[in-house]
Amino acid sequence: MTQKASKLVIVTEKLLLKKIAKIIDEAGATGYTVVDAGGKGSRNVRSSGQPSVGDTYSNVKFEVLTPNRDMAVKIADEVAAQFFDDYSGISYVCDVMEVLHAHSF
Amino acid sequence: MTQKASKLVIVTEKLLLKKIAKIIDEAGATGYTVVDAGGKGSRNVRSSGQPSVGDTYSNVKFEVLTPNRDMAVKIADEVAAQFFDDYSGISYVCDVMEVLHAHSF
Amino acid sequence: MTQKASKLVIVTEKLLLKKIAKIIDEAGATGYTVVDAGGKGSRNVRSSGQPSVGDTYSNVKFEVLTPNRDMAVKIADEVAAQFFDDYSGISYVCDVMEVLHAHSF
Amino acid sequence: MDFLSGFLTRFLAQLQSPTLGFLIGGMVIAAVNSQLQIPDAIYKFVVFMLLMKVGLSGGIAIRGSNLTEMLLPAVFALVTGIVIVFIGRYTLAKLPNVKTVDAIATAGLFGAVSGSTMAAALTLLEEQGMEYEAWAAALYPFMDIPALVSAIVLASIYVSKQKHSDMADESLSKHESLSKQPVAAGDYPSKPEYPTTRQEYLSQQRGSANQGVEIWPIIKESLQGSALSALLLGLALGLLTRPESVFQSFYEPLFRGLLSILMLVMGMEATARLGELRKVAQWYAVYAFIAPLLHGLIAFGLGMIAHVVTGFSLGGVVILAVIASSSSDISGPPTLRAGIPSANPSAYIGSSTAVGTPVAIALGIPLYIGLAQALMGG
Amino acid sequence: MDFLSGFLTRFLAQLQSPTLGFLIGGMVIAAVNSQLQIPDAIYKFVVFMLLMKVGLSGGIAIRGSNLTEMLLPAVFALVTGIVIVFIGRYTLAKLPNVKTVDAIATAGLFGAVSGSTMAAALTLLEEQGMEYEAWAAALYPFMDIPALVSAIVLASIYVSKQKHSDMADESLSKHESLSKQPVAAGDYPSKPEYPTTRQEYLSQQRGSANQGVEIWPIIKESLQGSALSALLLGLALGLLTRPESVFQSFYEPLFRGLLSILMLVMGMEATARLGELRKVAQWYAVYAFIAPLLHGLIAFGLGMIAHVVTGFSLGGVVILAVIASSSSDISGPPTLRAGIPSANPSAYIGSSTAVGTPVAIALGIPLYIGLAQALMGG
Amino acid sequence: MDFLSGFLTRFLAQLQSPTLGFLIGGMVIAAVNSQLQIPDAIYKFVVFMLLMKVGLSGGIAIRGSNLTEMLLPAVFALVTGIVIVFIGRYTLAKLPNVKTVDAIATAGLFGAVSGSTMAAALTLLEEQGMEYEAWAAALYPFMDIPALVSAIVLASIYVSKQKHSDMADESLSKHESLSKQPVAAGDYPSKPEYPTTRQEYLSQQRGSANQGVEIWPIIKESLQGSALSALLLGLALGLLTRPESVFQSFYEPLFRGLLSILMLVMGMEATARLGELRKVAQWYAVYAFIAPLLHGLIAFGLGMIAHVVTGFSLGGVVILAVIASSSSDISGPPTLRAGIPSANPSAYIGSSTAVGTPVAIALGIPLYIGLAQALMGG
Ligand SMILES: Nc1ncnc2c1ncn2[C@@H]1O[C@H](COP(=O)(O)O)[C@@H](O)[C@H]1O
Ligand SMILES: Nc1ncnc2c1ncn2[C@@H]1O[C@H](COP(=O)(O)O)[C@@H](O)[C@H]1O
Ligand SMILES: Nc1ncnc2c1ncn2[C@@H]1O[C@H](COP(=O)(O)O)[C@@H](O)[C@H]1O
Ligand code: NA
Ligand code: NA
Ligand code: NA
Repeated sequence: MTQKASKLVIVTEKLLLKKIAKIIDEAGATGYTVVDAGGKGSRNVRSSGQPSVGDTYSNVKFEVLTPNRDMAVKIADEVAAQFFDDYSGISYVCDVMEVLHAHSF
Repeated sequence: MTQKASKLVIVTEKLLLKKIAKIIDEAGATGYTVVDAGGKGSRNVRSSGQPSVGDTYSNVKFEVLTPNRDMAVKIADEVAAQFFDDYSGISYVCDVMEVLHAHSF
Repeated sequence: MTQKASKLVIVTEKLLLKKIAKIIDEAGATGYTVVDAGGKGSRNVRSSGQPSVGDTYSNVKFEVLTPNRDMAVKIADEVAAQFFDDYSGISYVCDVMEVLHAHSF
Repeated sequence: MDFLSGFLTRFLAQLQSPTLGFLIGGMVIAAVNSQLQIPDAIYKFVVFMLLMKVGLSGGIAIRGSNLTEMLLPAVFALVTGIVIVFIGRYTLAKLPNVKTVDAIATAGLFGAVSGSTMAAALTLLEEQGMEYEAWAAALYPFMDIPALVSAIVLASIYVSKQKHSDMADESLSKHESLSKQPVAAGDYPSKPEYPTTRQEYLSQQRGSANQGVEIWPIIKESLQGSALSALLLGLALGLLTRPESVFQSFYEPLFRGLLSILMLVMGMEATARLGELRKVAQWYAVYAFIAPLLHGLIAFGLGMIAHVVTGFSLGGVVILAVIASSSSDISGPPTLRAGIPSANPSAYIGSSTAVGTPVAIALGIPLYIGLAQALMGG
Repeated sequence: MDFLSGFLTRFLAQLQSPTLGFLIGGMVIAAVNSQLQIPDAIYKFVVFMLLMKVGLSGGIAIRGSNLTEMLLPAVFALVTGIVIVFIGRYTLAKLPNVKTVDAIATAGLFGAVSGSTMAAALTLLEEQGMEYEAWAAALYPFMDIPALVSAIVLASIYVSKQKHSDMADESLSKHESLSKQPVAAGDYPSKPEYPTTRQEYLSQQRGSANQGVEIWPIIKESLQGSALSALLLGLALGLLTRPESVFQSFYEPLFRGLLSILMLVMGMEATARLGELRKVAQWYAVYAFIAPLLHGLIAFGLGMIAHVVTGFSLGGVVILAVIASSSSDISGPPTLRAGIPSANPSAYIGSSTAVGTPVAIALGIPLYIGLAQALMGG
Repeated sequence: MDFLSGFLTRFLAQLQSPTLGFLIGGMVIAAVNSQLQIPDAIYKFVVFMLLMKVGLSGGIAIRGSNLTEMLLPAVFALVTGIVIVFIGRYTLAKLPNVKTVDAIATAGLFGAVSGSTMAAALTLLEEQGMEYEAWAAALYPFMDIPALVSAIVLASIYVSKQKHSDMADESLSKHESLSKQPVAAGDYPSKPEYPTTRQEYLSQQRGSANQGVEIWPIIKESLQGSALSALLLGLALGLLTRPESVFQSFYEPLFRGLLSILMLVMGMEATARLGELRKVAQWYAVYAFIAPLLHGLIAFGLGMIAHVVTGFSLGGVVILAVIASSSSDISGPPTLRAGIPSANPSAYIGSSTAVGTPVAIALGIPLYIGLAQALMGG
């Protein structure tokens, strides 16, 4: 009834939102979920001139359920290759996931 | 010392926030956490007339720690039965979780 | 190529944001990700006088990838010891994580 | 001829009104993919301010006036709201590739009222020096709520009839007792990957859907919506307290400026929703273009009856026509989403936001003002 | 009798003031579950604008004035702030079902000052044409900070005394050396499911809690809070620069309108927090009703001494009474939450927001203005 | 001497202008760690309002004017924008510990324009009663876009040259064919923990990086940025519609006040970004202090040529100098981040926000106004 899946998580700069969404789409994932996030890492680059004294976070966190680990790794590799030399970011995968209900999976 | 738990994740339209919270409460979960989320899926329905040109997300993501997988599935089934015919949404469960500290679990 | 990791999640009152970030830093974690969250638990304390009729959440959710389970537990213990007597909060750990790409891990 | 040329002159002049200019500016700016955003908090606040101002000025002015005058226009508002839904039910819903529930929901949204469009009309009326009854804005709920209620009731009746016939089919084929395979029913897409427990819930739900629709919860939800709440709060404060000082120092002077910002947002939004409209049958675009003008003319006609019978002002007639012409942008969509969950929001929100609202503002308002001025001149 | 009837007439008139109207409107709208929301960004900005305006006008006016006049009222503000906390400590805290730390925190919040309530009073004073010293708003920190500091210090002393006696108990029973089971101590609920390492941290923490309370960090945190920061920034800019142009074109004309919005939010908030108040002992509701009026009268009395001795204006006396009557809504709660972490915020925020603030605005302000007018007339 | 003393007097007077006062106030308030925040939604809206106002007033005024006058100043704006980038490329980039791409990006940001700084200058010009051409604000894009384009082109040429020489090195040493170990190349830090597939992507990317830079996408992105969009939308609405009523009732009266809030944010931001500046070479601080003044003087000189040749007003000369002096705060950073991804944003945003902008506002604007007044007096 339910289906095993991998969950890929990518945390990176908000600026890259649309570009990463495109990579995910093109990799054939059925969808993704994105939330605004703050954070600290080794680079900690704030990529916009937007006031840091304001109240908004400048990272985004993507979560993508993929039917298998390979697709997750493929997306992560593509994102890292295109962006992680120059932008802040981290990606990780969580393997044991079961999709209970979805409109397309 | 710590306790095994399942984590149920439900991503769906913001409009359903209160109704889903009620289902979770009634299923006997000790609590839930909710964040604003954006996303794309197969339906991609925006359920409100709220400007999409604005800066807000129109989904919410619920995370519910449940003492066992059954409660998680029960909540997910109830939510899917009531809403997923007509509303966007996905639900999945992540089994290996250990609750370290909680006021009630 | 990729590296196993634990993911520690802490959901607690927004008021504690900076203090918890400091504990995480001092424990030697390479970073953390934080999102605004709402939620309900057994205490359900709103810690600020900020309008609850407004549209903001009053919790934060931290996610910390740690190279091993011990560091995660150490951070969680420290946070619980310092704050969970007096503040709302929950912490849990998810063991099977693989970091695919990171600037420092 | 004279009438037409006079109307056209006025119409072209209106295109230079800042209200319309900002609307079109917003459409263009979104079309060229500008990064410009009006933050959501500002949008919500602007809407609040406009409806509060409309409410307050109404409330202040009503204080001394004779509200029995309001009776006939209020009845006409109510009638228009219901008639609009039935028109949609028996035109749009009959067109090819149009699903009935989607059509009913769309008609409900077009019957309901947009506070922003009404605010734009009030500004233009003032610019033209055209007088109207202080309580005219209070006609809003009399059209808004009946339209939403009618749409939800019609849709429920339709859906429950559908289910009856589906069930009949099912028991006929006796599939249910023979197989545990879920059966796709009615408009619902089949989703065989769902665990079986789900199906039980679904049947349960279907069973209970046959009962009548409760109307009071729909009315309550409409009144609790942020738009109507702000308007009614303003009306109450205008009636019961003495808010003249704060009204004149704050709500009144900021009105036009805030309206210009709202028009910008609505323009941007219209372009952004165009894609959604494209996903549904083309008939929605046709309906969304014609309906606002037609609805406005119907209301204009009824308003003229009130003009003749009870002396309802021509400015008031224009307002009645504009609220008929407008389609709800704030409270309507969530109410319909909850009330007719099986309807596709892309259909009704797309129709209303991408086409209906721009048409109501850019063509409807000048049309009714032009008509009224021509009648006054005549 | 004359005084009383005059007072009542004025009091009823005040109920029609838009300030109060919006407060009550907000309470009603939240009670009927309206979806209306004032976005958080707007709320924060409104508070900033109001305190900036109060600060700027104070700063501009102070420039030429003799600040030694401020000495006595400032001392009285400070005294009132501390007295309020001690009153709470020896009344509310002694009542049944009231935990001592909760009571101290509540008294601290009631001693601290609400910029919004003060802004409402300044508007009403201006409406009544009652004069007051330009620097009166600068009394705010002189009451606010001492109240918060006193509460935090009192609570720390209490908590550390409790711990001493607990420890004595514990070593008496020698449980600690015999068992690894954690022992619930003091007010802390027992949570045996916590891993053992936690208990070590806890003991560590308890050990260190015995030391004295540092006062400077509390003062610093108060001054850094967004409300006091905005007020002091405004004062400084008013004193040191020439902001008259921007003040008159922006901060001053928007003041009343923004205040009306803030009152709406505070009304909505009062209703929303009622539930929290219900969760704690009923004595909080009693305290929250009586305390604002009592605190205001104490300050009014002290202010009258300054009136007689140094010619402090009656308008100034009203302001002193109002800031005493008010309870902090913006900076106070987080300061107390950090300073007295073991106190239950539902108790103090519920008391203050759901009852204390509405009472201070709706009853307190008219009461003190009425008193002052009666004294002027006399 | 006279000139200097006159300048100094004026300069000290400017320090009391509210514009500067709020800037410094913001710096102080952030330095003392105040919790005061201007919500992001408000910040974005304020920027929109200011640029809309500047655009609208420009558009309204341009209607009747002879735009050929604009030609020479526009050419000078364009030249200044490009010259600034080359100055940075051949001074800052040559300094020790300064990476070339970082320096080019910094110069690009300083060549680009800040709408906020321009708005501050317009206010001060009006306070001083100094006239300027209505279209002067329209010079903005003529300097902004060429500066960003030049910087991105220069950086791309530099990076692709670097890569060529790296590749030559690599093939020389023939490491690639011998080992699967990834090789750290150019400015990129080595990250051996990445899975091998990554390396393939990287090589692919490097291969394609050699091609020429496309200029149109950069121009398009600049024009789509929220700052330029708002300005151009305002200009278009001012030109094509009749927004006088809404301009005079809304955009114009709120301008000064909103500017004061923006200055506050920029001051807070300057302090907050100081830490970032500290992380990069000290030469950035030196550059960020000198460059705005130098750039302004260059533009002032060019502007004087236009003054003599075509009668460009001295007020207009000041505006040209100020936009040269300013560095982009809203649209520039994301454009550069996307266009020169390998440049460190801490270098350019830190330089611009923490030092460049305060210098341009606090020293630059008074300097150019002082110069112009001295020249007028002469
Ligand atoms: N150990 C970690 N745990 C959780 N999130 C992290 C961690 N390290 C980095 N991040 C997230 O990844 C973003 C980019 O990291 P970096 O590229 O190292 O600056 C940070 O802003 C964090 O949000
Ligand atoms: N493969 C996926 N991975 C992560 N989130 C998803 C995925 N598919 C759908 N979602 C989320 O679920 C929501 C509803 O999906 P749907 O009902 O398919 O439109 C989307 O808006 C996404 O936020
Ligand atoms: N069972 C749960 N599942 C997910 N989140 C929870 C759960 N219990 C508590 N939380 C989160 O932890 C916060 C604090 O919980 P508590 O201290 O129990 O009030 C809540 O506001 C929720 O966001
Ligand atoms: Na309508
Ligand atoms: Na007080
Ligand atoms: Na520049």
